[in-house]
Amino acid sequence: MTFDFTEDQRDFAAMLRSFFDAQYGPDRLREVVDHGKTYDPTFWRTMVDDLDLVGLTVAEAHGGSGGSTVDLCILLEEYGRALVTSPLFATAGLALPALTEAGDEDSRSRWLPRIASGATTATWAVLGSTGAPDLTGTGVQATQGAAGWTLSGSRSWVLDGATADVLLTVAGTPAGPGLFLVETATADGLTRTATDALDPTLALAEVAFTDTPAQRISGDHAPDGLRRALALGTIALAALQLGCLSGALDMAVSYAGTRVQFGRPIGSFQAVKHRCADVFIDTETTRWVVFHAAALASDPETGADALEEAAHLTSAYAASSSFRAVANLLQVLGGIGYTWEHPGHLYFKRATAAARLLGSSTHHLDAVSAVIDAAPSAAPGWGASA
Amino acid sequence: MTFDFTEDQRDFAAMLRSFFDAQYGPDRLREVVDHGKTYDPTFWRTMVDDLDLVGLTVAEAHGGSGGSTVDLCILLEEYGRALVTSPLFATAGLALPALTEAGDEDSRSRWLPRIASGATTATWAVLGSTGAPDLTGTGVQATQGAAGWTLSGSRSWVLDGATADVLLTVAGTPAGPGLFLVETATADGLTRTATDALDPTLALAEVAFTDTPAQRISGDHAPDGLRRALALGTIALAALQLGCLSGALDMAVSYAGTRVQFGRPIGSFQAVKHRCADVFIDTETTRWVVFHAAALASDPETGADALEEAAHLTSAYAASSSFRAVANLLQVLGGIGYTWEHPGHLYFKRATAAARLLGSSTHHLDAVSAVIDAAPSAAPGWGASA
Amino acid sequence: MDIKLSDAAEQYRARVRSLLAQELPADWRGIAALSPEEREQFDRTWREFLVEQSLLAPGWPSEYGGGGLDITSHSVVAEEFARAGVPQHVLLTDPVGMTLLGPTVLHWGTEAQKQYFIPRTLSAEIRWAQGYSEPEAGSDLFGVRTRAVLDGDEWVVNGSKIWQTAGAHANWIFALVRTDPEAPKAKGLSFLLIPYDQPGVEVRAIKTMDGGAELAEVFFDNARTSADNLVGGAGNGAKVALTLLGFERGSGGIALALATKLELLRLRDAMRSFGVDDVTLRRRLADCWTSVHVMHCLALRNLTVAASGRPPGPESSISKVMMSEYRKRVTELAVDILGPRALTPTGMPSKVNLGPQPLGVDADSSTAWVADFLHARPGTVYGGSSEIQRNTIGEQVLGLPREPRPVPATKAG
Amino acid sequence: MDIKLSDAAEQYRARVRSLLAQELPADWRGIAALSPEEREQFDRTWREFLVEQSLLAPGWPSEYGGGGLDITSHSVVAEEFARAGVPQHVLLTDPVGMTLLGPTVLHWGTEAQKQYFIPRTLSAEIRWAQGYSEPEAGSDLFGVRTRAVLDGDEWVVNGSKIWQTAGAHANWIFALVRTDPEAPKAKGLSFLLIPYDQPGVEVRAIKTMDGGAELAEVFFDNARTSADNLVGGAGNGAKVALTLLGFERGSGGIALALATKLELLRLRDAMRSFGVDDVTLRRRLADCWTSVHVMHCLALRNLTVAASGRPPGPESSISKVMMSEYRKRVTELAVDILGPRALTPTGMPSKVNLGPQPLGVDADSSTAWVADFLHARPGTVYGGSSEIQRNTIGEQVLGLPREPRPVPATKAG
Repeated sequence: MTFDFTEDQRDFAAMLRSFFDAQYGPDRLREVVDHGKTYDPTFWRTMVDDLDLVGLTVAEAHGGSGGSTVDLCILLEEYGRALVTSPLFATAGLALPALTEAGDEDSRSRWLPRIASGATTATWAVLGSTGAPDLTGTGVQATQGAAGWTLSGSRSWVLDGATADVLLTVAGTPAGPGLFLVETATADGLTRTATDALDPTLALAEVAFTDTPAQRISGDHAPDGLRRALALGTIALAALQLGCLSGALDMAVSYAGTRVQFGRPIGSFQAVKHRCADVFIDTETTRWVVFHAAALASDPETGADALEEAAHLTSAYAASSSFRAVANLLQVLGGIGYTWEHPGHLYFKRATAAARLLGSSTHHLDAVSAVIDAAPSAAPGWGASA
Repeated sequence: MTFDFTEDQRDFAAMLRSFFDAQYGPDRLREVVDHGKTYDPTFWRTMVDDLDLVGLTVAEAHGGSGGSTVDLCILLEEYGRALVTSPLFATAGLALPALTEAGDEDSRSRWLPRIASGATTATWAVLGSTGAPDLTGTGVQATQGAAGWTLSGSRSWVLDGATADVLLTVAGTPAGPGLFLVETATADGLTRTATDALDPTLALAEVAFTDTPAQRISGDHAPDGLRRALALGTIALAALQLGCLSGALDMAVSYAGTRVQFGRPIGSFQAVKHRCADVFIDTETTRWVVFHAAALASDPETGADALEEAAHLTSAYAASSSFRAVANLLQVLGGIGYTWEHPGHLYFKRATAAARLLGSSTHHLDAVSAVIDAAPSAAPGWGASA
Repeated sequence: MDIKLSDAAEQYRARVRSLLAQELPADWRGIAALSPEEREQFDRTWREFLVEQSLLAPGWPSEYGGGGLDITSHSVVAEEFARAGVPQHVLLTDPVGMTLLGPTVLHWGTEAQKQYFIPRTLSAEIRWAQGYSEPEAGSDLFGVRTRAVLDGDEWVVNGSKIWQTAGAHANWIFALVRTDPEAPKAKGLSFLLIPYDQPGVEVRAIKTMDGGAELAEVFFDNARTSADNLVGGAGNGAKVALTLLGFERGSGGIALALATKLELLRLRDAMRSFGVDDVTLRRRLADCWTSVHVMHCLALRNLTVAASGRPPGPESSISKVMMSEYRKRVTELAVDILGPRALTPTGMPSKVNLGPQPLGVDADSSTAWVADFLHARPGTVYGGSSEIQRNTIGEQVLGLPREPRPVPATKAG
Repeated sequence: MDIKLSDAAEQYRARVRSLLAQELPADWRGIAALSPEEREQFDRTWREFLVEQSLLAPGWPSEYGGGGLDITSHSVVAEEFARAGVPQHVLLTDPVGMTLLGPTVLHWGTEAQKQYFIPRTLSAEIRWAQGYSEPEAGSDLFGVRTRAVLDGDEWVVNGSKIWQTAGAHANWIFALVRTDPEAPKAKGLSFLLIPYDQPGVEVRAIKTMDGGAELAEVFFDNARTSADNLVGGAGNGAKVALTLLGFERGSGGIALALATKLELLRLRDAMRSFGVDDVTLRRRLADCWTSVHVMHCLALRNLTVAASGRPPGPESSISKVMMSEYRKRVTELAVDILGPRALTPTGMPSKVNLGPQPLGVDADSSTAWVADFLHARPGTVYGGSSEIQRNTIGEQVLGLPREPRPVPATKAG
């Protein structure tokens, strides 16, 4: 048991930190935020070509680096901290797990190399109309015709839905739900509408399918695979939220240590100091919860149930800890934090948005509640609980 | 509109404060708390004979002082602040409203003078088995026989249930619920068992009825009258809770101003100062909420619906504000506050207990929720909402 | 203890209602339901109507164009306007002029100042911005550095002020400035009125986190104003400023509690519209309703104190803390009710930044709810942060000792 | 990043399990299910068993009677004991001896001190009380006033110590005392071992708010102890004390998280037993379950750091704050689940004060839940209040500036 990062992982994190600091500074962030840009293809190529980030967790056989979920979470923490806007999270955090865990061999062979190379961006349209993840294909129906499968229905709140080259979604069929893939450049009957977003660094879209040609890509292991994939996506999202916490912590502490009011740095006032301490507590605890889940996910022996439970616990905690932290950040920053110019509000919006991207914290808490209901009693006989 | 106390009311409050300070100091409190005494009949006579406190709200025609609910709440704030143990709250806060609002003329003429004179103590066994007030007589059945009514069933958590001379409760009859009165000294088939109580200053009992002779005392106006009576009891309880807040505030501020740590009075530390400020906010807001409800209750034009709504709002708020305040009090007091010797824990226990005596705060919140559901929409047409 | 308004006040309420019924169209749904074009036209005629009826500043003495009403009647006006969904203040700068500057000049000003500034504030010839905060002195009200030096019969002002609500719509600013650099911190301040229209004043809009630009920053570079434009006497600025903050409360509390209740009904309607029916959300809504009731009770109490003529105590910090913390709570509830809809706001935009939306905003406009969610955040910072309010309560009300001051000369600790 | 224990540790776990299975009766339901008489008998043989098996102090070097285990195996022992519902510490004074005094003497003591005190602590010939806090110095650890003056080859001690857990059951106390009144605050302290059995020591039980009397106050009136009984060198008391506080964490974290989880299952069973099924309560239970998971993750992390031999950082303040705030939260949930049953506690009494009840307490004992509710309150005060922990994090971890110190000579501000 060594619940710690390896030397390589520390180096990787440090490299990412300095890369994003150097390449994704305030100016580039401003450009995205002020001009509503979705993402910068040049920067995307840098992330993909120079650092091979999108293929981080893709198997080497498929052209990736064969990294673990722990590696992915290290990446996403730093990526989230830098508030980068790009298809990286949708592609590597959502679509890749779906493809890898629930896709059949053919589709994996076909798509993983393209995605790992950065040539193809992807997303997974996962939310149902109530805002909870839809693994039963309620919102989209798939029909098999002479020319193959077509989809009808719609998905809302699709991350990078307007730009992704490949779009995955679960659709219902008479034989049960399956995972389907749509090539957005060529598909007929596909409408993709970019929507205003609370978080200007997350590009969302409405996607409507009208007899849209699609490939059914889920193999036999799909039902379990989809649950695993959703759990992995949820853990990846928590790593993004962790980035938000990490950024908020540094920003709050740095401001509290330098801003002078009443003749003292405000961080010397207990009210401010204790807020900063709370942000630290939230950040540190979230970090080890996220990486605990990532370590579970990186272990092939972990079953789908255990992974799902970890994902729900992690998500429920990260949603509340990150919101507390960004709220504390804004209170520490005072007036300056409410200006558009200052990046503080971006963390606030990110934390708010992330807590809704893969189901609300109530959704996750209710899932935890079901786990508690199913747990055996501790009381009768000590041997039983061993 | 003058939302303020009259000069007389201020004098009354000041008189009560100095009376309780002088007559119910730490020694007498200790005696009750350390030796599990229910109450001191001598002190009871002082309250009744010298100050006429129990008959405060009884009409002058029935031998009382004809005071208003506002007067009663002034009394109960000070009484609660002093943590007095006596049958005053059960008698004047619970039983008198039930008798006055729901009793028929005969029973009022018979019992109000005895109660006002202090000769007879009374209580209202109001909670049903789930802990919510039972106005439908679910837990106790009344049967009319040749010799009159008898009761069967039981009531838990009856304040002063083991000592009260007269016990009121709502019991079910084939024709609907009615209010019944049991004379405890003479009633057959009555079992009264004093129970250990979380709050050592509140004496609770289990009461079991087995064909217990009882008088049906509710008149025709009983259904509405019982709702009014319960609302009045709930407002009275909130005044008791306000006393808890008021006591906690003074205790916290006085300790914070004098206890020195790290070379400074701890009240100079923001963490402690802000806690005290929060206790002040909770106390002041609760005070005006309680007396707003008391003023409504003192106005004969206030309907049962409006009174009930005010009671639910007041109780929901007082439950949370008083718990916040006593929790803050204990944190300000530090180690000394956890000792039996220090009275701080008595406020903590009182706030905890009071929030359960007439239904949980969830019970009251759900009632508020029903009010919101029934409220007309504000949107269409400004004239409609006028 | 009487919580009912007097018969006179209720009769006045009836008068206001019938006045509104006459003036407003039959299909009136609230100011926020108007289209931008309708709104522009409405605002013009509505402000004229208010001035004519002496309802723009109901509490000012009638000799200066006010309504001459006592505070209770003033409160009734505000309440009925909120209930009808019509604005009491029309221009973005009106709240500053009517609730801050006007009362201050009326209380502290010379007769000449009253004669000059009050009618022009009512006519909107002069539109005010507030100038208290500075970039380096946010919560530290008396740490201002903007300096004014008398040069003949004019003050010459250098420095800057920040966080002016509607500051870009104003043409005058009242500013707390340091006129005596030798005096101790709070003693060297004065309250100065400065016109925008001169080369030494520059106004820059501040874009805020919600994407709007209602706030401004004002820079003074040898800006000049007449020596006559100092209010309350040189060195008296701290006292004037504190009175001014006291004016913020009193007459508007009951109307605000009502507006906050109407907002909750809109939130309930939003739940219905979205088909959201969750026990936890319902209880949180009920808890908010409870808080609104608390604020209503506090407002009644504050009105009583104000009507009695007693000076506002630091207890008014309670209302500030309660309301600003409440606005965070209720808007967090709103975005939780929105659920995923909060991610992609759609529908009617919000109409105001500093409080509940007026009547006429669609219940299912996620755009408006999300805007409210963002607008609520700075509430615990501006106008004295929650920390400052708690210090005030702790020290001025409860008498708890202050913190040790840092040793000024050398670096402390 | 590997969150699984090594094969060796898992094999050791299997050994502990089979040892427990052999030792415990087949119908074992947990220590708390025993009657007082059964308990008394069990405790006697169980402590002997633990000493024999070197499981009373698994981490101490075997040369002094410890188990010689690494911290991971030690953690496994604690976890399996919690799972089986058997105590790791038997006497009320054992936690102080095993987790505080023992490690301190082993780390800082002379060979003679180790030889003398360690075996006697294991045999319970010496039973320890902790002597840090004083009536006038609660949170201010280094503000202690109890003084010790060397008189020949003995220290003469005057003053008092307070809040000794199980203090009336001890016969020695280790105390932080001022041995150099001239030195600055923290520099003049020393760590001294003092026997009870002398006229100069008086022990008084403190009755606590739950009605129990587990705490004590110890008074020294010219109490004497050998000059040899000073640990870690004169003037080194602050350093010794801080190391000691560090010993509190590490090996027990995972077991504590497990015990906390078992407590939640008992609370779930209580809901079932009471027929309480409310969505809000269920979600609060789930939220607690989430917190327990957080504490489990933190414990794994702390174990890794401890196993690596790195010194415990002030990050351990996190665990303290989390756990003490959690205990308030979970016990408030428990009394809300009890509803009116909290008013009149009935059923089996609670067995421990400082944490979740061991296995065997009836789920529907409202007496035990209410006791836990009361026991949770001081958690955010003793062992360094939540305020002190947040100061520590703010200043020592985040590097935020300290508060200005009061001017010592005259009354400040």
